[in-house]
Amino acid sequence: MDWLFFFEISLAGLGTGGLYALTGLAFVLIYKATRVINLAIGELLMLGAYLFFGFAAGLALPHWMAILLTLLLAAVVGGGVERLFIRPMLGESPISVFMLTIGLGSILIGVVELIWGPNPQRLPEFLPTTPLFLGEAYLSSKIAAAFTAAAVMVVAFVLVFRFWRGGVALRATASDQAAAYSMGINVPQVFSLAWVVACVIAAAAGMLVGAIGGIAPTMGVFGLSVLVVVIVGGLDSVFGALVAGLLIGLLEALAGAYLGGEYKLLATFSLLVVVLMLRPYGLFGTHEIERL
Amino acid sequence: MASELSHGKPALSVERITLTFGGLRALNEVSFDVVEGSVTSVIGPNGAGKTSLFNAVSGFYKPSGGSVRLFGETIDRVPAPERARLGLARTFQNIALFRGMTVLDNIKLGRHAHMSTGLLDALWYFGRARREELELRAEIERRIIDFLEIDHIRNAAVAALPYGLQKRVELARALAMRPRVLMLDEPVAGMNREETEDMARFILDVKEEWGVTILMVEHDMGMVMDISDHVVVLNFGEVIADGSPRAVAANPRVIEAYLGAGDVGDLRRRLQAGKGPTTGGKAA
Amino acid sequence: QNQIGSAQAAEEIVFGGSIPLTGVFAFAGEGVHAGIQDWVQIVNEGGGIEGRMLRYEPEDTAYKVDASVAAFKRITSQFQPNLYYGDSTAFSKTINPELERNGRMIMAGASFATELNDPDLFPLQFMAGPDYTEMFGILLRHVADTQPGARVAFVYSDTEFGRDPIEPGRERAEALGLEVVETIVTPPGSVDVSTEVLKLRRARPDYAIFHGYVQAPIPEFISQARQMGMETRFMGTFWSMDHTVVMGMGEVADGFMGVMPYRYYYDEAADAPMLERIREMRPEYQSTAYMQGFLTAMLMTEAVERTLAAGQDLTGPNLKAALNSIEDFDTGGIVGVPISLPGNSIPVGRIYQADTAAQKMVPVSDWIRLDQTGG
Amino acid sequence: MTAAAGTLERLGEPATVLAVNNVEVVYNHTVQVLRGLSLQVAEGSVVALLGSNGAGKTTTLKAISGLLALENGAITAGDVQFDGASVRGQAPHALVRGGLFHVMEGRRIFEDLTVEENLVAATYAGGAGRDFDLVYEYFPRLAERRRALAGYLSGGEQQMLAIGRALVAAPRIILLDEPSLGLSPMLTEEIFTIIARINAERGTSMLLVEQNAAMAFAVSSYAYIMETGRIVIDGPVERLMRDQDVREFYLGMGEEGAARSYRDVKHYKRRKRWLS
Amino acid sequence: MRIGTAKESYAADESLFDTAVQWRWLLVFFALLLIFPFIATPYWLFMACLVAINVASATGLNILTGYTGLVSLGQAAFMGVGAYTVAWLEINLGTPVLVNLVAGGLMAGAAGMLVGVPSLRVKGLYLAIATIAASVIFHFIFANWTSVTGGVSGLTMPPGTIFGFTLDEPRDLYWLIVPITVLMVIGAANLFRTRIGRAFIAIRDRDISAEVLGIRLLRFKLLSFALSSFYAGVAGGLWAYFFRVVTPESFPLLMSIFFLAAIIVGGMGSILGAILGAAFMTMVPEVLKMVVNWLSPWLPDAVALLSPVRVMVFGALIVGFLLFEPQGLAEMWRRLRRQFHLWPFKT
Ligand SMILES: Nc1ncnc2c1ncn2[C@@H]1O[C@H](COP(=O)(O)OP(=O)(O)OP(=O)(O)O)[C@@H](O)[C@H]1O
Ligand SMILES: Nc1ncnc2c1ncn2[C@@H]1O[C@H](COP(=O)(O)OP(=O)(O)OP(=O)(O)O)[C@@H](O)[C@H]1O
Ligand SMILES: [Mg+2]
Ligand SMILES: [Mg+2]
Repeated sequence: MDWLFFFEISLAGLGTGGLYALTGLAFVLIYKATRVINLAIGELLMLGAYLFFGFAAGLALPHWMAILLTLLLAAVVGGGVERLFIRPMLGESPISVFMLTIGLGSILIGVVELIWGPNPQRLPEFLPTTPLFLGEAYLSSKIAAAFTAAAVMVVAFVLVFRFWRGGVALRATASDQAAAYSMGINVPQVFSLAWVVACVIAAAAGMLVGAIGGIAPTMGVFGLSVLVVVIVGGLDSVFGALVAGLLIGLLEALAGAYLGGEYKLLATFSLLVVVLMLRPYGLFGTHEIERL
Repeated sequence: MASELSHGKPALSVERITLTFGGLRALNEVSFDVVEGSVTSVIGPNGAGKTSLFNAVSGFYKPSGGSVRLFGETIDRVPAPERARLGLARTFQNIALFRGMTVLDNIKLGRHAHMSTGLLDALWYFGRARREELELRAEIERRIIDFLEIDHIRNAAVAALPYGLQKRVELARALAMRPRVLMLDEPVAGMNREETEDMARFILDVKEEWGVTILMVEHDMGMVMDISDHVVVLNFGEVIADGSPRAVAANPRVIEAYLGAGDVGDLRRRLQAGKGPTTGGKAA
Repeated sequence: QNQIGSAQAAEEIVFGGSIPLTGVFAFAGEGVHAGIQDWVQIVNEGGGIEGRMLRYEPEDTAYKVDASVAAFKRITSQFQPNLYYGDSTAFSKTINPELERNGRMIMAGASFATELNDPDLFPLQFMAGPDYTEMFGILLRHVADTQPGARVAFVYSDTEFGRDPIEPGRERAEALGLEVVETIVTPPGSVDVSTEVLKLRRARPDYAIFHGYVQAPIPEFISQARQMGMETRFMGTFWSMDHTVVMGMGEVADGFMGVMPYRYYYDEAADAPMLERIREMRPEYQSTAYMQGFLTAMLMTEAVERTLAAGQDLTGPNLKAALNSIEDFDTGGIVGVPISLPGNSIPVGRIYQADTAAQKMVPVSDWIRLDQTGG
Repeated sequence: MTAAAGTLERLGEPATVLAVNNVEVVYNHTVQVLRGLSLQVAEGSVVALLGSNGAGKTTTLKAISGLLALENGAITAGDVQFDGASVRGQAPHALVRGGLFHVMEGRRIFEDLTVEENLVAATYAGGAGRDFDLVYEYFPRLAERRRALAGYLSGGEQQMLAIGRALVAAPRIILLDEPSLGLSPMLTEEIFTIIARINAERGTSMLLVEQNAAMAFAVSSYAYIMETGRIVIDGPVERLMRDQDVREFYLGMGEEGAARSYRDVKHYKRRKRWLS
Repeated sequence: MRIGTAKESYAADESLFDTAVQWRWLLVFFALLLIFPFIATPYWLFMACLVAINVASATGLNILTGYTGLVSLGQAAFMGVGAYTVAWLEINLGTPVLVNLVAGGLMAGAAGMLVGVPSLRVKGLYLAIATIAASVIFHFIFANWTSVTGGVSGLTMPPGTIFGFTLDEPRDLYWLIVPITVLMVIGAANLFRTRIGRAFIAIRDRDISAEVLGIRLLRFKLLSFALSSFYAGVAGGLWAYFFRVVTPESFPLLMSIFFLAAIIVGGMGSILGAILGAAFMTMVPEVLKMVVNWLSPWLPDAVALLSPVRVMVFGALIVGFLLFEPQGLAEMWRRLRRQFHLWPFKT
């Protein structure tokens, strides 16, 4: 066994895992507050990447400014989506809302194709490219940077949820909207907030993912892996998204390295099946209370 | 009257049932008999384990000890759906009607376990499936819909019905299950006096005209005391009293744990006198 | 309406197309679309073929087989096309029985799948270039010429497109005395390729050939490999060799090589009047997909011309026979050598290399012609 | 605020905290449920609202607290005034923060939050901050189960939690929808005692919807009885308790004045006078 | 509200179509189906067959998702199982078409049952995602079990023959596909008149109380999965005969999403809904394409320009229906009919 190789592979896997965790966070946030399974998360991520592309490459703004503007615009998009599409669906069945986000994803793809065309593009380099060596082990600096950014954000959110009463408001809203209203919780604001923050996070993830793999209107498929992550972690668990993100990243890397690329998806989805069989609500998800 | 019945054959016997949730012991060696042809009520404070008892009897929860007998046969290994087929029917504390169906379909569903239409019959429909459906329909109309006076809503969607009628539809569905023992979980909760009277009448009629044994959980003491033949009192998962309504109502432990002063007039006088309650907030 | 349609068809020669103008393959579709349009325009401006005008009837397919077939049905029921452009391997295979039954047209498309390069199974189809295996052959020939006994690795995507030439490519490499040290497959749509690069580093190949991608994840691959200090030379096949695609990879693309059956838009070779013409029609850069569409249309109309000249009916077999009769055909410089089409493909190509400083793809080999049967 | 209201009260007629004037409510643009309903709640008083199932009691409360919109219902005519200002156009959460707290039918506690988190959620209504001692003093049982998931509480405990949340919010008026639903006799008494105590000790006004008429009468000073969307009879509790129909249909007393047995009602039916 | 339909008997009340008018319309519809192949162009025949295949599959998904409440994103994969089974049988054994189709359905049904096993514990959207796992795993099998499935390049099969007729063109296949679809739809409609259908709906509305009422949850959930996948399998088999090339990429996740969209747009839990939805969603891209073509004289190169708009419109349709017509096309149809029936007073 080549341990150095194993170590390098694991590092790389954890790197991608960080991005999964970050995107998973955006997903969990929305689910926690609104009980919406947001299948458009991949497309929101793509939109973020394209916005950055538009600012940094199209308008040739300085990178920091492009990043800021991207996050800002993502917030606006998040708020808008919530206001226009999600809020009117209050009280509809989860399946309907779930489908709505699929429709939303399709709309976003169309919009991006209309503006930027269907071809894949490269983002301007804004992450460090000097190689990084941990001992002898190589780690792509981009991945390292992306991982760090992701880790910081995820940890920040774990803390926020532990110590801020807004976390309770979020869960209360998800549990029973009418009752949340009757507690004086500004439900629409909670909704908006969740979507705004989630879209900002997704956009951040999009920039990082785009910096590594380039951007294309189809890059939303990244969301598929994220879906596995949040299911394995538990749909409403921030901590679960973190753990599962890293776990899936690692598993994918190892499967890719030792079995071959065609086994990556198979491995993660098999893990998903196994986890669901053992723990139907993911590793850290809340059990639905079933009483008669 | 109660004493006569207590010598009858038990329709349902609960023997030393124990049920735990994690660390919580919801039922602890609970035993009692439900005499055939009686109305037996289970009362007890909230959280005493009454609904859990129902769930254990109907097979939704698996007790960790003890056994349940239905007409002498033990049914511990019988899964919930099969128990329904054996004649154990029930209603639910929080109405559990199927909101996407009409009243009629909800009632028909009660008969599910007794029907035999298979998949291929169902896909083809004409023939066996149709015959069975039509027979069922006729019987439901004749025996249940007329009896419970719900003919005007038979094609209504249950979700839009007022609470009282929903409870009645639940009863109708339970009756469609061809019950031999009917378990009612708080059948008159949320009803006013008048509606409670209607429900009491249905329950007595079901007992008398259909010969169905009734096991009921209810907090409305007026009704429980009036229509029960036998009362079992649960507290913290244990039977603390078991006997005729009159005996139970006089039992000091029951009064302490469950009934309280039971005198509204007194409460009113106390409050109006502005004395302020002295017992408020006391833990049970 | 139908009557008008058929009346027109008697006059016009219809060129139908199931073109992926949206979806994952849209970038190619757009180029092809423009290329065909331009050639049709050139022919029509020149008075058509024996006085008969060409009429191009494209329809978007979003790169979905059922949509492509639907487009085919609609175009064939409304017009009677003699020429058809299809968008994918699956479509080519699906429509093949229908083509034979219909018997009125020949078809080419965006697919260079090895499977289609079989005149017995696909008698009415062809491709305006080498099939994927032949592309590998050309690349490997070049490698064997420059560095005999070199170690090569194949990196391909886990799709039909990606897997197509891998097995025959391996045989081919061994025949040429090259050592295939690693084959790496990546799942479609994968973003992060760190683990694959690490794997590649262990194999230390002299050359790595990418296949089954357009752009992503090639640049990240190269960039990480460079960071690790790897000296490997990276190569690509047709669909990742477009100028915009390669230059879009940024700095890392410098030195990226690949096989290209056509000249690039900006090639100012003296023997390329047709490129001159294209540049006149479209002052901005046109992709290699454009060249592919353009050349496909050119070959098809050549077949029509030969058929009509021979006084034959425009049937599929006649057209295909005319196509196969093409020998040492001058493409106006789109391909740098005269071409022949004895079977279903044109196994000709050249190795180009990216020069990011000059923002050009520059040839590093001469035109390479594989012998036709050695696919 | 309570103290100020208290002084006002002593100065003369108690002020009206809540006034419902000729309200009509329609669900889904089609089903009319309230048909010109009016009622008042005076500052510091407990007012009962009775009526048979489906009469529209819950709807009335929702119309007041603004939760109607969530169920696709709307006030189509009339007005609700809280503290002199119309509630129409105000968001529900804003009303809550203004001191109007609605304890909804069926408890509606947050099942996957713990008991304590449920109370934390109620701090959004303004009120007492994060000090829940008062709640735990009124309901010691909640203190024992403060870390338990509220979904696993028994019915009575859940009802306590629902009222406990109102206590945290410290509102000026509480709308209580069937607080005794499913509670044991003793707990019912306990809950009503606490309701009376909250009212007495903190001056909180209450509008109480209840099926247990005897209990409701015990704690309130004024009562309204509604049928199919309008008030059919109202008055001070003392007077209503002498009304023959009320005694018969809500208190279950026979004509001769003694409590009637459920065994005897089997085939007995008389129409309510107010419906004829 | 129809005026003047007093039911004479319970049997009349229980029938699918309750008036003579409805029966008449139904007959007209069937007559249209009969003469359609003789008047339609190949394109419309092609579309009709495609619509019919999609209707069959959507009806199956509707049983599972619309009626039983189990969201599945594996419908395309089950179609794939059916298609591969049929293609393999046709190529290797040459068994009769109908046998192959039934085998395809059974195979898919078995696969569906397998996928349904977690449904007892895994609920709601967790289950939906688990079905994605199933489609990933099936895709892997399709792509890598080369000896049976032909690997990534898939299977190319000869046309089916039935009573000596070669099912070559849509014109012939129409007579295979449409009747089978009609039968399957009628079967589904019948199902919901019986105890089995009621049990499905009960599970959708509240599965735990259904159990106490005598419904065996596992059995009926698995039955629903099996039945729905059987429909998908037969539809996949028809698909195979129709396209005659079956590759792993023929049945992508997007196709499963398409079917889910179809039943939502049509109306979940409504037989008519699945029919309307599948037809609508199949035709919309085509109609859009026509619109684009009509526009092309005015908008130069409209095809290339307006194409992304189509992707948007696909999304906008789903979103629009959910926002403005959540009960779907079936409800619109019912409203229309009501108006028609009341106009001026009765028909
Ligand atoms: N599924 C469960 N998981 C954990 N605890 C439970 C569960 N079901 C019931 N309990 C607990 O068991 C105890 C008994 O509950 P049960 O519902 O049987 O009470 P009950 O007597 O019916 O009360 P009520 O009169 O309020 O309906 C309660 O403390 C409750 O919290
Ligand atoms: N969301 C809704 N949509 C349509 N109709 C409704 C809705 N909510 C209530 N209704 C109808 O309005 C009427 C009054 O309902 P409401 O809940 O206000 O009655 P209630 O007096 O509170 O009855 P209960 O004593 O059963 O609680 C009922 O007929 C009910 O069916
Ligand atoms: Mg209970
Ligand atoms: Mg109510």
